[in-house]
Amino acid sequence: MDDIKKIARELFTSGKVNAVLGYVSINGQRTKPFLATKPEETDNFIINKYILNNLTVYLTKKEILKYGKIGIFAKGCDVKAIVALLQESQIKREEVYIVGINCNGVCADFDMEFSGETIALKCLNCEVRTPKLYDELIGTTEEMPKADDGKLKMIRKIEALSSAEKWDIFEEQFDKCIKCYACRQACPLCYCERCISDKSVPRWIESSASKRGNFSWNIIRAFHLAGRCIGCNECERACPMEIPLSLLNRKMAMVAQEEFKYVSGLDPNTPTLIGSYDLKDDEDFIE
Amino acid sequence: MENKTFEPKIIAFVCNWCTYTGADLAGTSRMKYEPNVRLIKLPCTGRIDPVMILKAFEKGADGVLVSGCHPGDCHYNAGNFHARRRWIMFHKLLDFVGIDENRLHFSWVSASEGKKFVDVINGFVNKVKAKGPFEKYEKINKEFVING
Amino acid sequence: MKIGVFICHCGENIGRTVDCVRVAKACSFFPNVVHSVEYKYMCSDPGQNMIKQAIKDLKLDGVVVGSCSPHMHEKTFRKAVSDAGVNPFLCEIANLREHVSWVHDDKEVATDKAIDLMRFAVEKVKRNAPLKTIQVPVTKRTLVIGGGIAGIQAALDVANAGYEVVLVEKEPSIGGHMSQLSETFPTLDCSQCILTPRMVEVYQHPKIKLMTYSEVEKVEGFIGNFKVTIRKKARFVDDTLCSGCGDCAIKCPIKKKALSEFDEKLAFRSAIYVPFPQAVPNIPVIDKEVCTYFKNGKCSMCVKVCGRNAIKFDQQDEFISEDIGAIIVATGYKLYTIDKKPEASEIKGYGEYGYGKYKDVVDGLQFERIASASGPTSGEFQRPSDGKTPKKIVFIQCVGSRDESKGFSYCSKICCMYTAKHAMLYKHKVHDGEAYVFYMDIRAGGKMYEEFVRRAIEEDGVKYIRGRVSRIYEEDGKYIVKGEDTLAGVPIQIDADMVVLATAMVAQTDAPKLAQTIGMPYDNYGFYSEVHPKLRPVESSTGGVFLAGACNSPRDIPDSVAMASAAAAKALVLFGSDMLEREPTIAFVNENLCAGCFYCKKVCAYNAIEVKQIKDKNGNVIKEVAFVNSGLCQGCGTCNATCPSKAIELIGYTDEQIYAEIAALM
Amino acid sequence: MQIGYYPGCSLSGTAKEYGKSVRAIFKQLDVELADVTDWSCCGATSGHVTSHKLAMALSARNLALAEKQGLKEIFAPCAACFGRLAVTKQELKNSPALKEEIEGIIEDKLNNTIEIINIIQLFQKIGKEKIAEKKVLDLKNLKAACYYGCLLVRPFNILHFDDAEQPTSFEELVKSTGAEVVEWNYKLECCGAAHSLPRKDIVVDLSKKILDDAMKHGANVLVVACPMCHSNLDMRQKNIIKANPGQKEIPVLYLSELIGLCLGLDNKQLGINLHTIDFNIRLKKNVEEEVAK
Amino acid sequence: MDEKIITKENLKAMCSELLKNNVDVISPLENGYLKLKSGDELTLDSKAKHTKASFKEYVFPKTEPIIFYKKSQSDVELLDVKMEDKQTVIFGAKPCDVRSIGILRKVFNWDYKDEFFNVRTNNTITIGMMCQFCDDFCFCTSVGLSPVSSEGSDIFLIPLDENNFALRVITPKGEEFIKPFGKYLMDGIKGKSEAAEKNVKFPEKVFDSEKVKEWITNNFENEYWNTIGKMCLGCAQCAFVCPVCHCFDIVDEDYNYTEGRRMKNWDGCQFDMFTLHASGHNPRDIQSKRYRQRISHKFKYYPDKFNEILCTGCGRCSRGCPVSMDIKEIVTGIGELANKV
Amino acid sequence: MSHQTTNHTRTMTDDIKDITSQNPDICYQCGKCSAGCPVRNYMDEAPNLIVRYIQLGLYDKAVNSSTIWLCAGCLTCTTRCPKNFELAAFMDALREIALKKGIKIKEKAILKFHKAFLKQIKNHGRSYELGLIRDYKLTTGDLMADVDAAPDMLLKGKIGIFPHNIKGKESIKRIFEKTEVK
Repeated sequence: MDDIKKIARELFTSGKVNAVLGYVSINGQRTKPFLATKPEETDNFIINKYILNNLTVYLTKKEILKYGKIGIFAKGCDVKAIVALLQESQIKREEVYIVGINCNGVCADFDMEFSGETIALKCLNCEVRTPKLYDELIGTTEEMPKADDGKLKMIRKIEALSSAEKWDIFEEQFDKCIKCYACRQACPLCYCERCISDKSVPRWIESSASKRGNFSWNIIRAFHLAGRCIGCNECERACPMEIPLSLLNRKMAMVAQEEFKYVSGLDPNTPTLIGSYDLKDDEDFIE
Repeated sequence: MENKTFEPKIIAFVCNWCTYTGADLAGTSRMKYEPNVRLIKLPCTGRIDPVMILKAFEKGADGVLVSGCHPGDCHYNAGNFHARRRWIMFHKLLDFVGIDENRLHFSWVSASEGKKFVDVINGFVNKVKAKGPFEKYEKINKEFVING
Repeated sequence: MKIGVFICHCGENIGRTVDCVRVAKACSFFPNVVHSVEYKYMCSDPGQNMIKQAIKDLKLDGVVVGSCSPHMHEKTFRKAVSDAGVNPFLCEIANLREHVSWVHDDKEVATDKAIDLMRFAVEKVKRNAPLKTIQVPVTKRTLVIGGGIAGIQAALDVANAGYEVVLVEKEPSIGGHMSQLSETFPTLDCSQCILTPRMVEVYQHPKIKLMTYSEVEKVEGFIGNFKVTIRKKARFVDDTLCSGCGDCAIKCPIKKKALSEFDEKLAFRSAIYVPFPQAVPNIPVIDKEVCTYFKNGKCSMCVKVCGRNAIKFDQQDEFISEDIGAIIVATGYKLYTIDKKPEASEIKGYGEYGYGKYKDVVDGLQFERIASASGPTSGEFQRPSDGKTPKKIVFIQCVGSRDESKGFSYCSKICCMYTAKHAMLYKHKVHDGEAYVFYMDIRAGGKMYEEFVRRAIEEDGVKYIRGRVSRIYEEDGKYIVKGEDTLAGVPIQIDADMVVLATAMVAQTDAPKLAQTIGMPYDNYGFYSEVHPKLRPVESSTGGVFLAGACNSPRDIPDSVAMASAAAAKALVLFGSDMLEREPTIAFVNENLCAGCFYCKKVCAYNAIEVKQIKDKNGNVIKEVAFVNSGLCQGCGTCNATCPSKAIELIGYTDEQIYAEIAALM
Repeated sequence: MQIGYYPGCSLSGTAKEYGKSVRAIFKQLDVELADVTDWSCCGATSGHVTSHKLAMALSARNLALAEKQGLKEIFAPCAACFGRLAVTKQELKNSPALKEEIEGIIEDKLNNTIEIINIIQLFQKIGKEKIAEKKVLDLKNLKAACYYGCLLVRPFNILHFDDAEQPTSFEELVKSTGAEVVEWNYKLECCGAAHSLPRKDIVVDLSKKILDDAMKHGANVLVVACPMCHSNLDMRQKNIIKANPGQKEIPVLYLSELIGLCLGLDNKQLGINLHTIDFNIRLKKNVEEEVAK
Repeated sequence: MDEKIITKENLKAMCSELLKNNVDVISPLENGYLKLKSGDELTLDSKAKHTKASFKEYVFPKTEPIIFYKKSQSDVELLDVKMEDKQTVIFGAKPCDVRSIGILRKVFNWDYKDEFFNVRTNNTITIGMMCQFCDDFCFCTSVGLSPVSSEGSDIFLIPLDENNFALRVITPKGEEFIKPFGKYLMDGIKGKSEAAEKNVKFPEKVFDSEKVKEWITNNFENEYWNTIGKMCLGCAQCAFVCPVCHCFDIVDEDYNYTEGRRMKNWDGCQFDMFTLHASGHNPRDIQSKRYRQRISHKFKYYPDKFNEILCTGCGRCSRGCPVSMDIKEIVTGIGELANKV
Repeated sequence: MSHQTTNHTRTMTDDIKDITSQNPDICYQCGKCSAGCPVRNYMDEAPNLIVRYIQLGLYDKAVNSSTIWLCAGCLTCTTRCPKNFELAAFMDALREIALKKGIKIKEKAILKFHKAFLKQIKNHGRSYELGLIRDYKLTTGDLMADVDAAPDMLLKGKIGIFPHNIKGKESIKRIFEKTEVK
C-alpha cells in the first residue's frame, strides 16, 4: 500500500496536479473518497477491495474544479465515466491526470467479506479491468471470483412478462422513491446545471414523491442515461430506498449494444449514441 | 352508460411538413377517419422529446401517436434520423416498464400520403380500443382526484 | 391576457359538420377568453374586420381563429392581427376544416373535437411570445464547386447574367471527366474539341474567379450569406509567374515513377506536370510524393530550367475566405474501382473478374483513354499488357451497377451508351476485330440513343449477348470469359484479348464529407439529395444550395449541362431580390442552465450551434455553453428535444407551449 | 489447447487417411480433439437435397450434443460437414420460428452459440509459429496446387472465411511447409461432388479439368481439404486416365497429410499408403535430399 | 400503572386486534418501517440494525396535498383536504426514532400550527423499545439519549428474553391505549427489567454538544467546513432518512388544465436549489456551505431556538451516505477542535 | 387491411418462399448463375430458366427438369448472384417439392443414390459405405457400378464391413419420421 501513497505524493511533487482524488480508509476495510490538496494529505490513501466509489462524480463539481488540474485514482469502470465526460465536453483531457487501477473486482458493500458471493455485480463480465484510458497504470489483473449475474437474469425474466406484470413490478419499486435524488447526485454523468426534474416551467416531471411523479422521474432518468450510463451502479448504491435502478440502466445498455453495437465509455472519439445516427437504424417498429 | 363503447383519447405528435400536411390532404380528399386523435403540430419529429409522450399519458391519453417525414425526406435533413434513434431507445424502455407497445405508435406519413394517414389513424384507434382504457396509468393518476 | 376566439363556418364547409355556435359558446368559458364569436367567412374582408375591431374594442392581446388549415390562411390572419396592432405571432389557428369537418360525419363528435382543438390553440397562444420575422440581405455572388462540364456551364450562365462566380476545382485543371473522353455519343463529336473552348471561356471571363487545385474547407452562414473558406493547395509553382511553357515538365528527371491520373494510370507523367496539354490553367503542379527534391532535397532541375523563377518549393496551402450568396454543387462522379477488393466495406468486389489483376481487363474510362487521340496510344487500340492490337474484345455491362451483392442497386444510366460507342469506335478502327457486349437490358432512352445502339449492332456488327459474365481468367495470354446467352439458353465462352468493364458511376469518395461541410443531405449511395425529385430537382433542401450534374445521380453530358443551367437559373432567382425574409422560429440558449454537453451541437444539421465561453470579471473561462447562430438555425428543434435539461428552446414551439397543449387534452 | 471435434462419416470410411492424419498431426501440435459424443451424420448433400428440415435437424442434433458437452467450438475437417453445420447454425439464428420447430424435431434445446471452424481456421488458430517450431522436414520439392473446392469458402455470407473468389489462406498455410504453391485457375471449380456414383461421367469430366489445370500450371501435387474432393480426384483418377489415354498422374494429398509430412510423420502414420495414386516416390526424393544436407 | 409483562404472542395478538379495528400498525421490519398486514409479521427484534429510513413518513409524509384548486374563466376555487381520522400505532420503535416526534412537534407548532402534523401525531400511539444494537455509527449518548430512553414513547418495551417483554406505560395517552388490552398483560417481576437495561451496551459518548455548539457559533468561516464539505455530493439522502430533518417545499401540480393541487414535499438543505433566490443569487452557492448549514442547524440553530439538538444519534445518515461521510466523526472532529481552543 | 386478403390459393412459389425464405421474383434473369455453373452442360435447362419458370408459374417445367437433380450444390451461383438470390437453396427446395409431389424424376440414379445414403443414416445414424453401395446397386440394378474402385477401397479398409451404430440411432429415426423423409 505504500505504493499508493508514494504515487499520490509524487503527483504533487512532480507538479503534475494540484489535487488528488483518492480513497482513504475508515473503520477497517471501509473506504471513502478524499480530495488531497497537499502532499501530506495522501498519507491515508488506500487501494483495496472496498474502493466502491466512482470518484469521477467529483470531476464536474465546481468546488473540486477550482483546484485546477486534478489527479484521480480510477478503476476501469470509473474511467468509462471519464471517457463519457470527455465525449460530452465536460472535462478536458489535459486537466485530468488518470492513475488507472488494474482492477480485480470490488465488494458489493463495505461490511461484507469479498468473495464470489459478494463481488459487486458490475464487476461480473467486466471488459475494462484494465482501464481504457490512463496516464499511468498501477496494479495487475488477476483471476477474479465468479458469481451469478442475478440482475441480468432478472432483466430477462421481466422481459418475458406481460405489460401489466411489468407495470406492477415497476410501480411497486418506483413507489418507494422519496425523491431524494441521491441517484442523480451520485451519478458521474448527471452533471446538468439544472436537472429537468427541478424545472418548474413547465413541470415535465412532478417533484412530489407521488406515484405519478416517481414514475416520470425514474423513466426519464433512465432515458437521459440511455446510451450514456457506464454501469458504475453508484445510483443504485446511493439509493436509500433500495430501488433496483440498474435494471433500467442495464436494460438500456443492452438495447444500445443490440441495436447499435454501442458500448458507452470506451473511446472518447466515438460519436455518442444519442447525437449521432445511422441511415440503417432499426425501423421495423415504425409503420 | 354501460353500452357506450370506449372512445380512447389519443394525442398525436406530428411534424409540420409531412404528417400534418398529409392530414390536410386527407381532409381535402374528404377521406373519413376515426375522430379520437388530437394532433399537436411540431416543426419536426426531431423536436419530439420523449417527456412529451410520457406527459401525454400522464394527462390521460390512452394512446400516443408519433409521426413525421419518411427517412431521407426530412425537411430539416436529419431531424427524423435523430428522432428515430431516440424512439428506438425510448419505446424499448417503455415496453420494459410495462407501457404496452400497442399504446405508442410510430409511423412515417408523408405530405402526399393522405390515405396512409387515414389508415394509420384508424389502425391505431382500433388497436387502442381493443386494449381498452389505460387503467394502469389512470390508477396512479387517481391520487389526484379531489378528495375535498 | 385577453384572448379573442373567432370560429369560421367556411361557408358550409365547417358549419355543415361542426356546430360552430356550440364551439364559440364552449370557448367563451375557457380561462382568459373574453370574446368568442362565429362567422360565415372569417377570411373575407368583413371577417378580418371583425377580428381587427374586436382587438381594438376589447384590447385583445391574443387571437385564436378556428378555420381551415394554417397552411391556407395563417398568413392572412396574422396579417389582420398585425394590422390591428397585435404581434402577428400572437395569433394561432385551429384546423377545423381539413382536420375536423371534412373528415368526420357525426356532428356531435366533430363538434367535440373542434372544441378540443380550440382549447389546444387557446392554451398555446397564452404562452406565445411576440416575435419578429428575420430580414437578411443577399450577397449576389455564386460559388460553383467542381469544374467539370456541369460546373463550367453553371459558372458561365451565372457570370453571363452579370454576377460574380467563384469556381473551385480540386484538380490542377478544370475539364473533369469530359476532358478524358474520346468521342461522345450519339454524335461521335470529339469531346475535347467541344469542351476546350468553354474551358478557355471560363478562364478568361471577367466575372469568374477560377481556383483550381483548391477545395472547399468550410461553409458557414446560410442562404444569401454564406462565408466559404477555400483551401488553395500548394502547387509549388507561382501561378502569377508561370508562363506555361512546359520546360519544367520536359526536363523533370522523374518520368516513370508517377502514373498519370488523367490517363487513368495507363501512362506515366513527370513529378512536375500539367495533367494534359489543353489544361486550364496551363500551370503545372509538383507531386510531392514522387518529387526528388521533396524526398531528399537533391534535385531542383525544374528550378534551373524555369526562366521565370516560378518554382516555389516553400509554397504553403492558402486559405481564402469568400462571401457567397448561392452555392452550386457540381462535384460529379467517379468510377467503381475494380482494382482491388475494398477493405472493410460491404461491397464485395469482383473477385470472379480478378479484382483487376489482369492488365488487359480495363474499365470504361481507361478504354476512353485508349480510344482517345490524345491518349497514351494516340488513339490506336493496343492492349495495355503488350501493346498488341486486340482482335477480340469483350465488353461487360452493369459491373457494379444493378448489383446489390457487389455494388449498387441503381442503374448507372450512361454505360449502355458508352459501351455501344466503345464497341463502335473499336470496330471502326480494327475492321477484322470482334466485339462482344454482355448486357442485361439496353437502356437507350434519349434523343438518337436507340438509333445509335442499333447502328452498332446492325451496321458495325457488334455482337450483343444477353447475360452476365460469371468469370474471367487468364489462360495462355487469352482471357477466358464465361457467360451464358440467356436468350438462346446456351453457355458462351469467349477467349478474348481484352475485356472492358462498364463499371458503375458512383459518388465521389469524399461526397459525404462535402455534404457535411455544407450541411446538405445525401442518399445511401452518397449522391446529393434534391428537395423533390419531380418539382424541385436541382435544389438541395439546404436553402441556397443547388445541384448540377452527376453528383446528384448518374447522368450523361446533355443532362448535366441542362441541370447546370437550371441550377444557375435558381441562383439568379435568388439574386432577384435584395432581402430575404425568414420565420423567427429559431432556437435560443439559457446560458445559466446550459451545462455545455453540446448534444445540441451534435444533432444540429446546420452547424448553427457554436461554443461560447463564459468568463468571469478577470477574464477566466468559467464554463463553455452553447450559442445559437440565429442566421444558421432553421428551427427544427432537434436540439431542444435532445437537451436533457431543456437549456435550449425553440421559439414558437417552446416546452411550455407544447406542455400547455398536452395539458389541454382534458 | 482443446477443441471440439466433429469427424464426420467419411473420416472413418472413404477418407480414413484424412481422419488418421488429422488425429496424428494435431496430437503432434498439442491440440486435444474432443469428439462430439455420439455424433451422427450431418446429412451431407443427400440430406439437404431431399429435405430442408431433415438437413437442419440432423446438424442441429449434433450442435445440441456438442453444447451439452460444454464445447465452445467444433472443428469439422470435412468441408461439407463444416458447411452443413455452419449453415444450420446461421439459418436457425435467422429464424427463431424454424429453430423452435427443429428443436421440437430433435427433442432438444439449442443455444446455438457454438462456433464451427474448418481445418484451415484451426491451423490459423494454432499459428504458423507452432508449425514452424515442430517442423522436421522442408517440403521444398513439392509444387502444390491448393484446391479449395466449393464448400471451404462458400456460402461466403455465412462462413465469412477468406475471400470467396480469390482466397489465399490455403496457400499461405502450405507455404509454411516449405512447399511451393502454384497459381492456377481451378482452385474453386467443382469436382462433381456427390455425383461420383450416379453420374460418374460428370465427375470424370470435371475432375479431369481440375487435374489438367493444376498440372498445366506446374503442380506436382494437389492438396485438398475435403473427402469428397479427394475421392473424386484421387480414386477417380484411374477412371480419368482410362478414359483419356496419355493422361498423366498427379498425387492428391490431404492438407493434414502434407502438414504431417512436414512434421516428420511417415506415410503409414498419415495413411498416405491408402491413396490410389502413389505419392511415395516424391516423398523419398525429398527425404533423401534433406538427409544429404 | 405498574410495569407489566407481555409475551411476544400476546403482542402479536394485540396487533391483530388493532388491525381488525382499522388501526394502522407500523413496525420496523427487514425492509423498513412498514404497515403491518397481520400481527404475525411483527418481529420486535431489539438487536436489529436501524431501518434505512425512520418512521418520519407516517407523521410527516414524503408528499401530501394541502389544498386542491379549480380554475374557472376568471376565478380560482379552493378546496380543503379532508384528513382521514385514523389511529396509528408505531410499534417497537427504537428510542432514537421515538424521540423524533417530540423534536418535530416543536417546529411544527412554533409560529404556525401545522394541522396535518398535529392531527397525525395526536392520532398516533408510539410504543418504543429498548435498543440492543450498536455499531460504529451510533451516538445517541452524545445527544442526550440512550438505548433505554423512553422519552417520547407512550409505552415502552424492554425485552427480557426471547418471548417476554416488560411493558412500561409512560404517558396517560399510553395508559388509555393499553386499557382494552389488559387481558394480555401479566404482572411484572421486580428488578428484571432494570437488570435487562443494565446489560445493554451504550455507545460511547464522543462529543460534548454544548462545546460543539459554542465552537460552531464562533467558527462560521472555519476551514474545517470546507475540508469536510467539499466531498459531499449534495444528494440529501441524509435528510430524507433522518428522523428529525423536516424541511419541505410547496409546489402546485395540475391534474388537467383547470384543476390541480398544492403539495407539501420533503426538501433537503443539501440541494443546490434550496436557497436559490428568485434573483438568481444563492447565499449557499457551494456544497461546503450547504454542509455547514446542515451541521449548524442540527447542533446550533435548532438548539438555540428550541433548546433541543436536532439529532437523535441514530447514525442513519452516515450508514447510507454514498461517499461515506460520517456525521459522528465530523461532529466529534468539531468537539476536538473545540477542546483545542 | 381486410381488403388485401383475397382467396389466395397456395402455389409452389409460396412453398419455395417457405422453405428458402426468399422470393424467386427478385431474380432478374441475368444468367450469371448459368454462366458459372460447372454442370451446366449436362442439364436440360439452364438454371436461370428454372427460376424463370417459377416466376411464370410454369411449375411442371421446373420440377420435371433434370437440372434440379444435376445441381451439385457447389454454391458458385449463390456466391456470384448480383441479387443475393440463393439459387442452390432454391434448387434444394424444388427437389424437396418434386419428391413430395411424387414427380417422375429424370435423374433416377441420383435420387436413388441419395435415398440409399439416407437409408444408412436412418438405420445407423452414420453413413455405412458397404450398405450404401449394396442398396444403391440393388435399386439401380447397375450391379457392375464401380467394380473398378470398390475392391481397392475394401482392401484398404476404406469401406467399413460393418455399420457403426450410434447410441442415439432411435432419435435419428424419429427425426426422419418427423421430417417425413421415407
